[in-house]
Amino acid sequence: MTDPFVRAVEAVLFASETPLTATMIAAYVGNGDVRAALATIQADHAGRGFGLVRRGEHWHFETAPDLAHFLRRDRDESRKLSRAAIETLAIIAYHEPATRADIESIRGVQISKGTIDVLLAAGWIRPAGRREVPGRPLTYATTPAFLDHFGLNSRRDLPGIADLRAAGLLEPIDDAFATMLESGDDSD
Amino acid sequence: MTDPFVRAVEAVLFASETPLTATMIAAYVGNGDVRAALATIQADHAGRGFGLVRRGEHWHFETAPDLAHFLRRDRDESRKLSRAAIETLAIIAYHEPATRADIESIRGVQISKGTIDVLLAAGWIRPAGRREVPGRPLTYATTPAFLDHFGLNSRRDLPGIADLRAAGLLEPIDDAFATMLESGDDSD
Amino acid sequence: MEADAPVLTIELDGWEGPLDLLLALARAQKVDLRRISILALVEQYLRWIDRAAALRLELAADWLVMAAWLAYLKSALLLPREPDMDPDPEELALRLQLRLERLDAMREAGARLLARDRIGRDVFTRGDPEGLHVVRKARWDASLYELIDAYGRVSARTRPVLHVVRHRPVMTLEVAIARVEALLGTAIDWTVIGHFLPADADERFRRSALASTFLAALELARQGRLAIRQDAPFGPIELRPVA
Repeated sequence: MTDPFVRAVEAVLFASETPLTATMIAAYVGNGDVRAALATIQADHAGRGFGLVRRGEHWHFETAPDLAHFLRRDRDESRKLSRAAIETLAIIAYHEPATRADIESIRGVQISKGTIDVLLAAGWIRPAGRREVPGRPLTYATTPAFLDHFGLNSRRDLPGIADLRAAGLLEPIDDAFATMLESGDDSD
Repeated sequence: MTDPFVRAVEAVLFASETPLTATMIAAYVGNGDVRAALATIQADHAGRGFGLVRRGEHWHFETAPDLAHFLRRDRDESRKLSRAAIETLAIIAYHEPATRADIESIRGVQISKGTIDVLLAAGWIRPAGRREVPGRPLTYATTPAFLDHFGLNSRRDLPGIADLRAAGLLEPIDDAFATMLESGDDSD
Repeated sequence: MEADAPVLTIELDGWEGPLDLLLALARAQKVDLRRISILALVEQYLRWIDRAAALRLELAADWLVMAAWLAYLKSALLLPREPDMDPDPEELALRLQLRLERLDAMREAGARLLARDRIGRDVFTRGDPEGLHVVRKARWDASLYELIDAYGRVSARTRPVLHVVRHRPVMTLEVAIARVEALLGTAIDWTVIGHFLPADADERFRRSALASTFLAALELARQGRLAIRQDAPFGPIELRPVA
């Protein structure tokens, strides 16, 4: 069992929301040699996961500085790409290098800065130099990480327009609807 | 110098703002025997001004109870619980899961909405699913924070719970009555 | 028993309902709750209610319901017991006693719970923890299918749309005029317009031919080369050469 006075000083320091001076500690624990107690506590905790630290006249406990990296951890969060992001990525993949204006003209809608940022952060696209036209717009291209993620050996593995059409992926809704109507109407 | 893994566990617990389970600690410190480290830390701090305690599955450092008089702050006493809240909390803790009707049948009065709210807001009780009886009433149970706050290792440590159970005081009156009738008419 | 019954101040706010008062009265008997006298308890409760009534205090319904129930219980307990009395008054008394025991047990438990070393009152956690931090790293997820599906969607949305009108069999007006002129030569009397249409053509071609032939007939009538008649609305249309 530790000395009762040392225990009291230790508890007061532990529970305090702010660093304390020896005088402040004495106000809690009453008569006794606070400085000697502080020295004892400091020695007792040397080499442990946390210790007593002196800053000017104030004392407080803190975790050992060399263990700071344990106090944070990374957490992977799986998140779905937004529709705008996946479309933008697809356009860059099929048309690279592509400028923002290229993407917008193909998508038919403006894209936000955030959409490009998400793809850059995901590591799937990279800036690929400027195009030598007025305004010198930045172009984007896909990265090896992109090929990796989607299991592609090269961009040539992406299905072409003809493949997409054969797979029914190129049919806008009203075209598909019309096809259905015609085939039902006159089967000659 | 303490074992590096023990130091890391100690630092994480010391830095945490909330009690941690062994699994949560492992997420910070990586591979190692967290439980063994916890036991070591607990032993190392025995008899000091503060120590490691286990509450349910959660662990945290707290000051030694016998030092309360050095640390007690009167402002915390202002948050007094109403008698209704204390009894409601006790009923939920000793009977969990308990419905509002369970509480009312023991207390003999209707329970006001505010009483449950106070206990929910304190984080001591939580909704614990519905009971499959007509009306499907919501049940309540205690939380890990309840164990924490009242310094309980588990619900088995609730004061007097074993005696109350043995005396049949935790079963509904109808059940108790049926038991009595079966055991013969020895009503003294 | 009555002599040492405590003087309870009539104070409605003081009791959380009849059961609360009953428990206070029972505890005042200073015996184990399992050995309390239910009759004495009932007496005390009824006396309390009487005093409240004498003081013209407003009593909530549940107090009066309890009073009525206890009055019934009292008379049932005092009367010579009939074996088939339902419900059995002894059982009712026992139930009341069980309820009081349960309320008492929970009140006691609550008090003991609150007397424990509580965080923030008796024991304290660290006052100024550094805190643990979770660094969230987004891991974006998308499949190859989603990628090519997206490209298909974009392409379909913005590809120039080309409208192709499919070939349909039609008879032009010129062809119809030539046919009607030729066939009029062979007809002498009124002839139904259907005779001027090509035989064994498919239905859609016949409908086109009918429209064109009718227009041809109108044109030739305008030129004074044939006459058209229709005896009734929707009746057969007949043509005849003008001599």
